[in-house]
Amino acid sequence: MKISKEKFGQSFDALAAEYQVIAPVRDAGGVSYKAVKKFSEVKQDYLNSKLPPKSFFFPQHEKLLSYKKEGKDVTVKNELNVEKTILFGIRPCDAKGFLLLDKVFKNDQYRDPYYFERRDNTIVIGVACHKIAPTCFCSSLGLSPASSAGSDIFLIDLGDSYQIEAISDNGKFLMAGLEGLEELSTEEQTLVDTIKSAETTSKVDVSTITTKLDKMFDNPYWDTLHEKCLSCNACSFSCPTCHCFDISEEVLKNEGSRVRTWDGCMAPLFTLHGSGHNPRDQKKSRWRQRMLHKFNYFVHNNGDIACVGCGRCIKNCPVNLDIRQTIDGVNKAELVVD
Amino acid sequence: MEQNPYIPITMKLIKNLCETEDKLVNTFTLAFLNKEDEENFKYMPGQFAELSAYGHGEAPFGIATSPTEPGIIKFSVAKVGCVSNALHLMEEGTMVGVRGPMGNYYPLEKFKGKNLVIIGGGFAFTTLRSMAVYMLDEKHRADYGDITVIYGARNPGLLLYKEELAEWETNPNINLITTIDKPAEGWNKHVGFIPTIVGEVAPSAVDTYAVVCGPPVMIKYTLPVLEKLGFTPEQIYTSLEMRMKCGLGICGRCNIGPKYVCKDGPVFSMAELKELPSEY
Amino acid sequence: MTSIIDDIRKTARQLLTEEKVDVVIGYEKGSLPLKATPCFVRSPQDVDKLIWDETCENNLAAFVVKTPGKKAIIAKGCDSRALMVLIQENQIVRDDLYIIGVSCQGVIDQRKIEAETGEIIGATITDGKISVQGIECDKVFNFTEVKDITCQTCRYPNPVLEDVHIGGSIEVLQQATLFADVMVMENKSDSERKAYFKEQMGKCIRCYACRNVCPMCYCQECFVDCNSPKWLTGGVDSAENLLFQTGRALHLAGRCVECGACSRACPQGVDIRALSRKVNKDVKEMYNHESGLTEEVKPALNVYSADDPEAFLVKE
Amino acid sequence: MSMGECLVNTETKAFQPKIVAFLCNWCSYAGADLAGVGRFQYPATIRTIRVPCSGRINPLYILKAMANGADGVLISGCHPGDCHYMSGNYVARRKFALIDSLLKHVGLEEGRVSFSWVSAAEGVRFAEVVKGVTERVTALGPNKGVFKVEDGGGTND
Repeated sequence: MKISKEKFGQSFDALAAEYQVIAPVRDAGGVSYKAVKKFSEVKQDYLNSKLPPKSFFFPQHEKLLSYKKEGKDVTVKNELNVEKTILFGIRPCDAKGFLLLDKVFKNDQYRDPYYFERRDNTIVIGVACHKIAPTCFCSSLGLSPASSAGSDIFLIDLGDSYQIEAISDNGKFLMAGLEGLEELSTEEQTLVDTIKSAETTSKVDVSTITTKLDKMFDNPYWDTLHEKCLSCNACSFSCPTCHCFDISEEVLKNEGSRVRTWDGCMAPLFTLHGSGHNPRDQKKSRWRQRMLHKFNYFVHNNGDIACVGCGRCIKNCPVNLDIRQTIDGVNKAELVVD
Repeated sequence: MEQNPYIPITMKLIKNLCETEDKLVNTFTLAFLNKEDEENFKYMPGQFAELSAYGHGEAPFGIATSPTEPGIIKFSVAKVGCVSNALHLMEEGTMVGVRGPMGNYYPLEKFKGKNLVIIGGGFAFTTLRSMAVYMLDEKHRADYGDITVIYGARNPGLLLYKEELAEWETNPNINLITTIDKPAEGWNKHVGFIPTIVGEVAPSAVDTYAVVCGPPVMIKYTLPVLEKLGFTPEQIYTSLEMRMKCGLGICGRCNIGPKYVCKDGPVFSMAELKELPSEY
Repeated sequence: MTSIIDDIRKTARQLLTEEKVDVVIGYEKGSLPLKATPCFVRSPQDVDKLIWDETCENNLAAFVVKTPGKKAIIAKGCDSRALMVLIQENQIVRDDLYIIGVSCQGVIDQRKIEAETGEIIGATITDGKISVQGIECDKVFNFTEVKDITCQTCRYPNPVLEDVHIGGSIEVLQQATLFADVMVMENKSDSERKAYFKEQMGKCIRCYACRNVCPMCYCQECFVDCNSPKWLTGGVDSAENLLFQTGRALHLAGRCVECGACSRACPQGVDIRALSRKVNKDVKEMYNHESGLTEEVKPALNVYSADDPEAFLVKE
Repeated sequence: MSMGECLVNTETKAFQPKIVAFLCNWCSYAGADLAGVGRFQYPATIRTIRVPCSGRINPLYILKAMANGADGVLISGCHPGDCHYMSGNYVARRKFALIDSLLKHVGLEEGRVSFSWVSAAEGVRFAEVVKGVTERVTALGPNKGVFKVEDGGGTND
């Protein structure tokens, strides 16, 4: 099915009254996802946002609870407030990132209510990529510039209209309310097929990386890989699947709150014990952790590689430590037999 | 709404007791405010909880009491950081937050019908105390064979739970061996490092499990002694420490390989640890 | 350029072959167009990786403190100033360091190119012309058009401290007014400046790339990581980000060598330089000090004079 | 919190600024003391933090005070030449000049942060300084400055 952008825009504007609608907009130095009221505000032609949209489910800084101390007493208040939201214009890599984060924030014992309250109250409208950046490598990770995994509704831009497809029940529900759905013409169908068959130019081979990494914890490959790394968190903070966080207290006088903030495994303080012992005190072990977590541990725990090939970490690394080269390096590394 | 695992229950600090002569370890006794909280807080020896000192933060500590001691839970905590400092200074009667119980526990089902050797060093004795008390309970004592506790500290003043230890000395249901690193005045029990004493006591490995908790260096030198005595890695358990924040297996810092110490641990057998990278 | 690269490689090969150093810290070609990446060469066979051009944007002095052993480093003017400050502050042992000085024309600011061409797919540099194939369009730039803003006003393109110099030296640009960029900012109204910094700080995600890339930021425990006292929360609002950036700029007062690495490293394009440039201007005007030029002149905040300006005092 | 606070009249609606005063132990703190002993009137707006020397003042003290909602900051040490530690205030003076200039540059209002030298004998002058600082901060109104953390995300520590 397809829908003209005009009709779609009308429905979009109507939905914006009911939902908080987040969409890509142009701002200083790039494209970011921001709350919009009108379809006309939405940036149409963009590669991808500078930062991943994970922050709408997992904000960089969020209050978990607040409290007030009076004498020896304390009253604690849950700070979980959620709005019904539509995330519009999500790229396939980021939508897949949501599916991976779902696996993190829910495990065999716990379910993170802050993440899932937002997740459950959000409809994701994905849009296929038309342009492919040189740092994109999603085709190597089971995705493509037009894969719909993780979206509730998936759109392909056809110029004046969108090819529209409902992926989930939520998507079907929303799509049922849309007016002006039409069938695709033959030419349009051909265009859709072309877009769907597109692949990223940059590729890596991750077919055997998980099993290879099983045997690589003590490999000398890690000895030099990390040297130029600065231990900043530019990669982690711009990654759609990185999810590590810190919990800390913000308090003034007798009132305060407990907040969680993004944290990252690149910082040495991340694992520092109270005793002073630090299991990952070396850059080497932290880089190894980053690779192993994404390409090995995550696979063992959740059945999937925790990388979606969005390329943001490549683009943002101040020293050009390219994860694609690291993957190649792992593939080429000689196993040490002991 | 579903239960929010980030929201602590409120408990009252009813006793803040200094345990050691260096004044670095205090035992906090916390009382449940209502029956409902207590019923929801079902725990087993070896589990831990996140203790909140509101205004300072939250930190994970092993539970030192046994589920056979109703109404309260205790933590013995060394003063090392911002949360533990605040707890040490806290007046009795203050409300604190507790999230938990978290993590796995000592495999008490597996231990049934077996002898136990419990080896502890310094203030890492907390969850071991929990286990010993649990097994000594009249409802459970018959489930286990001989219980030997080997507990050491640098000097007599640093041993935790001194009154309880004195009681165990005369209790026929438990064989307590205490040791200190160097001879001290008035000390007539063992003198020597834990590994040496374990070698001297030489518990039989037949039908026996060993549980070892203590500083890394103690564990490192005790393991070979146990091996020599015939303990297999499957027969040796330990409880690990890691920096933790969420306690739910999400925040990502306490992992050893694919395992999260907060959720999949803190109790591991040596056999399990051998399968994991040595990053702890 | 080619002869400079050959000379760098030759020098590096000689140093490694004669075992004068354990490692040569230099640049190799990066994985992205117009991007060089730091490299650590440990054997003479690998010296051919080393390159030198307008893409060598990192300040390699940042790696010196943490790299053990005897090392050689390729140093531009700003890198050498950073090394000078590090030596003054006793962070590096001069005898363990061999400085291969190279005069620098300036480095490319990729953001300027991408603003016109979109993501860069491919690029070549020949004779001061940069031909870029972009995702939006292709374009040929003159190097001067896309030179990093820091390099445009650079007054020390030639290394101030070196053991060997490679290539020619570069004529220093004579500027009618120093710190013209800061003056533009100063001449704006209070509310304009406030709005500008609020917008800039709003972009910061506190990844600390700026801090970690800075050769002068070597504190064992940075104030942002300190948990007692806790100067900062993990919050990312523009007020706290400004506290971080201002605190950092003040800690760099009289030490910042104006390499601009912080601004180039920022994934969010925050104008971090605007703060340090202001401090540098004040230091120059009030105390006539520029950091890292000679070993003898002590950093501005380590010394004082009886008649230092005190116009800032209250009038009562 | 220190002295002063109990004197704040919460009944009147008039804005009473809170000003954090970092005073050096040897001169300005003694000057404040003298102002008290001599009963020289000055507004009860300052919360004093005694520091060993003005040279001990870290720029972060000032920034953090602003972040945590102080309406103003006053910093005072010995007059140049009178430092108990010989040169602490000379070194501090260089820092202060840079701090003052940078804070204005990033948009903090003039008068929020004040620097002064007050000796142990200058009780009257101390009162004058506090009066002046209070007037200027009162005129500026509550701290909505560039460093004020809006969501109350400050920290006690």
